[in-house]
Amino acid sequence: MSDLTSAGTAIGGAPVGGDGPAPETPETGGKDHNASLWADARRQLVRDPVFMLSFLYVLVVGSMAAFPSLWTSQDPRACSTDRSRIPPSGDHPFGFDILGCDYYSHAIYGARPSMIIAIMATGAMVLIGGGLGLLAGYYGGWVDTIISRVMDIFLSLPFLLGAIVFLTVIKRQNPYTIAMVLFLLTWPVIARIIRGSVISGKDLDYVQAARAVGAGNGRLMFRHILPNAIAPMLVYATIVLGAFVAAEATLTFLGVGLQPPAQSWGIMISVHQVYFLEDPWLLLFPCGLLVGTVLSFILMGDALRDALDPKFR
Amino acid sequence: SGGGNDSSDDAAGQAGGELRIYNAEPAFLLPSAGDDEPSLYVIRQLYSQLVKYNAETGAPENDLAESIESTDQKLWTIKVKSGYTFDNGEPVNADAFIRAWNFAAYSPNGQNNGYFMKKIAGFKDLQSTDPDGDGPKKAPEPKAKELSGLKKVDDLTFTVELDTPFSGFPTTIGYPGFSPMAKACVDDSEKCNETPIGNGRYKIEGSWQHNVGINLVRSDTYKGEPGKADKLTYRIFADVDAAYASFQSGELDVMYTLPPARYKEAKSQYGDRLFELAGDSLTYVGMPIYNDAFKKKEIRQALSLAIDRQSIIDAVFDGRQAPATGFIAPSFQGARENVCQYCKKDVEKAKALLAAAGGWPAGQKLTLWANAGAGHDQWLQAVGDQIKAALGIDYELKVNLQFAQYLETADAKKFTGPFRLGWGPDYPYLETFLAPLYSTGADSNNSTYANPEFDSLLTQGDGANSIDEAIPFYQKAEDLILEDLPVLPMWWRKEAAVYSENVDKFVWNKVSDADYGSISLKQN
Amino acid sequence: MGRYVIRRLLQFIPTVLGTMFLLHYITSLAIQFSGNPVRAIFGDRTPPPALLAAVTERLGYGDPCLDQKGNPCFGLFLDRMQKIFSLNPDFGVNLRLRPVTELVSDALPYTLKLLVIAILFQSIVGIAAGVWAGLRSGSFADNLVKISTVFLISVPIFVLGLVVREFVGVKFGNVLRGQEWIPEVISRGVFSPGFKPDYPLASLIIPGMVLGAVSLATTARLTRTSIMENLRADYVRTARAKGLANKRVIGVHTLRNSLIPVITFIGVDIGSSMAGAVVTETIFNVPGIGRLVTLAARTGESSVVIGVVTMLVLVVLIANLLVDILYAVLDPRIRYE
Amino acid sequence: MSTDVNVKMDAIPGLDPNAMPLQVKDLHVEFRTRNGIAHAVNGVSFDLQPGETRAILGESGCGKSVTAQAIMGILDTPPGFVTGGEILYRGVDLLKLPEAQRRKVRANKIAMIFQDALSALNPVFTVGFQLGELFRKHRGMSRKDAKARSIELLDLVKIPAARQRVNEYPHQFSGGMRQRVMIAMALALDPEVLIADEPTTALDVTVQAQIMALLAELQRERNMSLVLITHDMGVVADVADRISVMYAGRVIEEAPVNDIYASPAHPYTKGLLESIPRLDLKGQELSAIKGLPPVLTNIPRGCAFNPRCRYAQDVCRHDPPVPLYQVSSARTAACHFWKEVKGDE
Amino acid sequence: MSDYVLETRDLVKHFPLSQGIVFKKQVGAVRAVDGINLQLRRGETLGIVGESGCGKSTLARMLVGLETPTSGDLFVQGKNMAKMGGAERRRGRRNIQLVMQDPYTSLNPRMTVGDIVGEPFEVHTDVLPRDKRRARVQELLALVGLNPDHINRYPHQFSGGQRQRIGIARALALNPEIILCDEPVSALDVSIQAQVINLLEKLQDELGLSYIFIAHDLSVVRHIADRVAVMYLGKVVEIGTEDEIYENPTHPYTQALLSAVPVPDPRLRGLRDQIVLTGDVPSPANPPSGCRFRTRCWKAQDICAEKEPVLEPQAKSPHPSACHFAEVRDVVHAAE
Ligand SMILES: Nc1ncnc2c1ncn2[C@@H]1O[C@H](COP(=O)(O)OP(=O)(O)OP(=O)(O)O)[C@@H](O)[C@H]1O
Ligand SMILES: Nc1ncnc2c1ncn2[C@@H]1O[C@H](COP(=O)(O)OP(=O)(O)OP(=O)(O)O)[C@@H](O)[C@H]1O
Ligand SMILES: [Mg+2]
Ligand SMILES: [Mg+2]
Repeated sequence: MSDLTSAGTAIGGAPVGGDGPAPETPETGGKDHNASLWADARRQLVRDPVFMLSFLYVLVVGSMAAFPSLWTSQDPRACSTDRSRIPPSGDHPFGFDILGCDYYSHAIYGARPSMIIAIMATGAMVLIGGGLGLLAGYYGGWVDTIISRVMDIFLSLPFLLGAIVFLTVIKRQNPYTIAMVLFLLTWPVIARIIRGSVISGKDLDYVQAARAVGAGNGRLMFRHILPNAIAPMLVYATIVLGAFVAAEATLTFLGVGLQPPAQSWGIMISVHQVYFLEDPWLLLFPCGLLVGTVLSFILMGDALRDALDPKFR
Repeated sequence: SGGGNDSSDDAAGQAGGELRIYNAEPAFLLPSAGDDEPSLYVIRQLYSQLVKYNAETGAPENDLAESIESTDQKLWTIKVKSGYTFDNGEPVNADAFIRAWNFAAYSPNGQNNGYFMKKIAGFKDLQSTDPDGDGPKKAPEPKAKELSGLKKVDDLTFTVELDTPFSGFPTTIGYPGFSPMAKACVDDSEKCNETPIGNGRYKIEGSWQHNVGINLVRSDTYKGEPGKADKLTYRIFADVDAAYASFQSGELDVMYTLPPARYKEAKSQYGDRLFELAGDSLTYVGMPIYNDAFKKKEIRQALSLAIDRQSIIDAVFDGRQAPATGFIAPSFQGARENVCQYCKKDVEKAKALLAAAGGWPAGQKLTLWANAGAGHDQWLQAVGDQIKAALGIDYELKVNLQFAQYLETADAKKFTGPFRLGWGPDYPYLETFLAPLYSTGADSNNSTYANPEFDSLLTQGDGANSIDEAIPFYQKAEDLILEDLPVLPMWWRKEAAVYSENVDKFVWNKVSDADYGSISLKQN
Repeated sequence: MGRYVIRRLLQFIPTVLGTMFLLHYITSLAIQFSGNPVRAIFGDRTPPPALLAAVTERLGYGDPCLDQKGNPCFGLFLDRMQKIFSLNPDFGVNLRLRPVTELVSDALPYTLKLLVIAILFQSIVGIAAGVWAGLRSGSFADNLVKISTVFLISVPIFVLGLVVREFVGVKFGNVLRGQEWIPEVISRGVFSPGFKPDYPLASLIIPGMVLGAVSLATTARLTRTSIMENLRADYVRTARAKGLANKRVIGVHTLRNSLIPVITFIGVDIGSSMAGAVVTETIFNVPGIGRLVTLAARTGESSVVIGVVTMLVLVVLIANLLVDILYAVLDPRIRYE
Repeated sequence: MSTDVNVKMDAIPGLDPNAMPLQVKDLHVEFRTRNGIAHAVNGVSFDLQPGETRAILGESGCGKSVTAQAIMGILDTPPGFVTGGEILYRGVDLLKLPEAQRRKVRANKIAMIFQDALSALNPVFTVGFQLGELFRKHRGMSRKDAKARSIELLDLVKIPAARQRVNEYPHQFSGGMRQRVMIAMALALDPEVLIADEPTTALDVTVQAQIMALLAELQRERNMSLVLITHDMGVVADVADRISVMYAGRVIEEAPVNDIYASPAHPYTKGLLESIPRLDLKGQELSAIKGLPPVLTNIPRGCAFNPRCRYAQDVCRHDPPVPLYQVSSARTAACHFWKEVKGDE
Repeated sequence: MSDYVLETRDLVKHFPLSQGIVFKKQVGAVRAVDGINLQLRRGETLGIVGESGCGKSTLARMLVGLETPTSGDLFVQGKNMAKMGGAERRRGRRNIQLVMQDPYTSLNPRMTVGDIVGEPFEVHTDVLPRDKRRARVQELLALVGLNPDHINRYPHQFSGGQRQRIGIARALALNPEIILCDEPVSALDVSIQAQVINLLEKLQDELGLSYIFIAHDLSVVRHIADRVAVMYLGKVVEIGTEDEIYENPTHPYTQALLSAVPVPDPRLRGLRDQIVLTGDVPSPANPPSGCRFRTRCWKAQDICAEKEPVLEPQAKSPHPSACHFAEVRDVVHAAE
């Protein structure tokens, strides 16, 4: 009798050479690592200083958005034109803005709309865009045709132009409408990514195996196909999150974004950009915060991509 | 061409050279249609009118007109100087004016400046009326094609009959909307808009390059005082900041305005070459008197008293505005200083007035309105902050309507709170600051102020025999609104222009602003 | 191949029509909910109603369906389509009575020039940087490219544009302009703070570079990964085994395969570059499409918005088609499908 | 035009035409990965006579391909590094040659065929281009001549309608045809040594037979030496002269072909032979090698095979069987108990 | 009637090839499986061999319900699957389970072994109450020779051979009578392959399973199969007991196939009767007329192009062989 049961115990870490894939299907090698993908990725990310720094920064910004009062006790709306554009000092580390409002507390409170917009738009994009992509990829046929054509239509609208048109029509520029417009114009990208992964995923052997066992569509989609598509989506979502933070500022600059007296980094930047030669700090502080956030998200996405991609190990 | 090298070095400077001018994209170059600043800046060089304004005093002087006379301020007889022609050789005569004014007034032509003809008798008959009021597919033809008030006497003489007497009429017709137009121009107005056929000191070279530039050259056929520079080159910018960058790079000779945020810098950098003049454009905060909350004049007075205009001007505009102390531009004949007792910040008095009026409804926010994208939100926010600080009334801004919708809201009287608007004079006559804005039912009376006493004072002023006689009536009318405050006057724009080292003598007309044709360049 | 192109072209039709309808509906909604855009041309002066009505009629905003909130105005849409797809395409006029086709034909050349510069800049510099970094993964060069590109991506383009205009166009330009020996094309053309009619191409170089900057970063990053992946490909190993020089192994056998995804990206990116032109054109005063459409959207000139965006969408789609064809040229596996 | 024109091998100092075409001595290769150092090749030695066929046998991951790549000098560096040993071509250590000279040896003197012909051919160039490139870069031929030669080559490897097919792309060929193209490419410059890395693994048996027959024919015609890498005991039995069996990056047995099949001297070789289903054993349980191949980052101490070996004793767990035991004049084996293994039939 | 646990009658699968710009029209079909009649007896192993692309996997996929047949019938224990109602069909399907080729790709990397093996119970909830499932999964793991304590491990923590055991355990979960193995060992190393084959044989003995065993490797098939069917281009060309096929092949294709199998014995070198076929397998979208093998056949005559030979015993073939000139030829033992 063969002594097979003992074999399992001999295995510790991830097997390397001996367990390599069959010669006919070399590309499946990466799959080896998939299950522990997240565990592995986490381990690698924790060791990655760039990721940890970015993560920390995002945490800080996140807490500004969630609990601004932790960071400042000043009321950002207590303004007096007498203090217009007074440079930074000890009590007021960012100085005063053009209307004589405390710039530091404005920056703290300004984090919230930026984050709300970015998170809501990304969330909607992931849920709805992802969902449509899943349907299109999974069912194919006319479902795919319809969803793909609609995707084409939204994709062919250049992003900023589309945003300008939509927002000038909507008129009510608050974080929610802006998030909605950003979502409307970008969902096809995620839908495409998911659709692609689903199409390549639905013919994977293990999906077929589950189908052979009799698993239904829901089970196949949510248990087997989707989890595999999540990694590329997550990577993209992080990067998009950063892009949305920046987009809020650009829309404000173009005059279709948030409007004062709302507070956001975009407003801070676009209101004060004209003073950047005279009082550069008025531009530097919000820009620094913004660029830091975008940078952090992008770097996080990058690190995530590297960590999740077996090719880069 | 047009060499001035042989002539002596006179005080007005030498002729010659190319003047590079900042401009925004004009709406129209047709004098009957162009009513915005960028259009007027070009049209004034392309067309000359019956009357021009003295650069220093702003007083009207005959230009194309030989004489403008009336005995009753209602029927005016105008004689045109002979010998003037359009660029295409057509004569500038009585017909040229009648033709132009009819063209402007006939509503199916859709000319913006038709509005200026409305004092002329018969104007109503040129307007198509909509019988059922909700717009059938095609508006019916107006009753008449020509203004009954315009009559040709002879080749160079015509009469203008007004609906009601108006003493300021000769002053108004210096406005470019009253320019004469060539027959060829009226026949094909679209082409004339692209390649104007003018009668002024300059004529167009090529045609209008939209969004890029407009090139003018001195007209050889112009019989009046010729322009100084050989060429006027308008460079078109969509963004003042971008234009200022070009100016700083030496690509422009004149900018008639400055980006607000660069004023201080320009002042220190260009010194003398920064030209400043108290202007005559009013920014005001209108009061929706149709809204219950604003019916009491004490409320309006209290709001006005809560605002420190100078401090806002310093913070937001770098001091580039002059606080309003009355309703008539200080530079206008008949304007008085410091007549507005509610235009200075006085928190105590404001509180007292508010209390007297029964206070502000608790919990209700004051909604401040402005149109989007024009940079009004900053100062409006400061106004709100000050009201909040002084009177404890919290505010919100409603600044997301595009201009069209904003104006429709104004027309429909749907503002729920103070609203920002502006007013620029149509002609250098103080009536322009009163009648259109505050007389009962006037077109631009957005606050729906109605005061019969005010109206009758205006009528008396309009019918007076001379300007000097008219002024006291207008001033009395101003006194009424100074007390009632249908709008809170905020400030008068200060004109600030910069010009380059190439400019020898910079000329600014008190009424028609930068006079490019009179600006001379240094010759080397 | 021909089939492939025809199929792609036919696939455009629903997309273009769909996009046009979307825009038509949005702009109709705008008029229905926020009123007649024509009012704005009279400014602070309230026009006599007759005049307003006359102008409205003339500009094509008189359709009664524009008064009914939510009405998709199919009739108006069909009218428009008929005009657009007739022999003399008519996209209507703007509020100043200029035909939209004319507006676009005036503006498009500037935007296209800007785009070409942007794309050239982004491809040449981006691909060069990407190859440089990809060949030396983990080295200083790699990290430099990695970091500088992320940084480029995270700075909002209008901040970048402003800084470039002030410091490169004005400040540095003024230094150059003080220098006699520098040719004017350089000192007054290239280093000008914005578009200049006297140097219609030179003065677009810097704005084009700003426009290309963001995509440049992505191009560089994409090239880098692509190169890194392809260097490991079996056929690259074959090329080495054939005793070819390193230059050839990389220049011929690696690069062409690596550039396929890059080219796809650049093609797809043309759309967003067009959009980026909105900001760049504003800052550098380029009289192009971006500026045109921004202003039109603000004033609610629906005919302009529809016309311009439709034409842009066409440009984008045609660009995509070209890229697909190029793709097929580069990758024979597609060509013979 | 090219610097590679008219390769003069005599330019390489120390070249001895009488020495063996290929000799590998104690080759070590390691991969420095994030998960640690993988010792892919740990002292591989073998030599090759002119016209000889040397088979290298071993299961997946034992380092066969890496050895071949190290010989060709086309390892992925990083992460792969040759850390020791010599690779002698006619007495010259290739590892010590400057890259430019080494490049001339490739394809000219030592050529290689890869396992997966589809991925080994560049998908974006025609077959003709990829073949012609060799002549153009190494022989300085014109495009036209190179093409003519390419067609000849395709004919040589029995591709029908070579004249048309030379302009086609790899994906337009079937698996067997692609492998023929690879062979043509390897033979283009008349190399003395051909390394074939699992040339038929991806192919059907019928096609495999075609390819093996072709290779044998070409080898015979040109008196070429062949290194045949495979894991198929059957293929080897048909063509090899000598066999090296590899396990965990080492050659654990080296012998003439008949001896190995008749009496393996290493328990691994023996296990391999026994696990092949055989006619005479039909109905019986197959004898399997228990356990798993080692992880290369963590090779067991002593003899790498000891955890799976039924002959293993304490000595196997401590002392690696180095140097190899001389089993007979022409045979070596890396087993302390080779005698027992060999005798234990 | 139900001698057979599984029977197919003229099973056909065509994959449509469509063309067209706007409206797709079918211009042809890949005839992946083109009329196959097979019978599987209880407790028997039927081997299926054939070159790549001949339709083996497609056949297997139809048998387990992953693909709907274009035409033809499938009987499971004498009942026609096509005529069954939904619930009954589901129950019928349970009887046939699949072991896939590649153990590296056929297990969801994100599920634990317990989830994978237990998935059939989640899908067919009526089989086993929830609380018993875990114990059953552990039993199954033990049955296939895995440590039941490893139930919470992930597939990547196992070697190829062990993973294939997981796949087998999953197939066994619903107590099927038939297991379809689509090249279950071709992805495994030689040394591991034997372990899996041994396991399959052991399970058949213990559980009385019937196997359909698809493979490239003719020696493996011979080792495990009782009967063997040889497929070529979507058709069975020869079928018989293992002895009949290996010792007395009568179809030229079978002969060529067998002769091409390398024999691990250098002593036989040069002595074997090797038939090297020329040319490639024709495309299944456009198979040759008449006998499909005729383009590569050395015996081909005019009749082969005109008349399609039927699969039945021929004059010189005691077992069914689809060749006009079927004739026994000993290729395996040529030397002896
Ligand atoms: N580029 C690489 N990076 C890291 N490890 C590598 C690399 N190439 C090969 N290896 C490792 O080196 C070891 C030997 O690999 P090699 O390719 O030589 O195996 P092989 O014997 O050819 O197997 P097969 O039969 O599967 O082709 C394996 O463990 C493999 O994982
Ligand atoms: N979904 C499909 N659409 C179109 N053609 C298909 C599809 N699936 C399989 N085919 C074709 O049907 C034929 C038979 O394929 P199948 O996978 O059954 O072959 P096979 O005998 O299993 O081959 P292998 O030994 O390579 O696994 C092939 O030509 C294949 O290209
Ligand atoms: Mg290998
Ligand atoms: Mg198969």
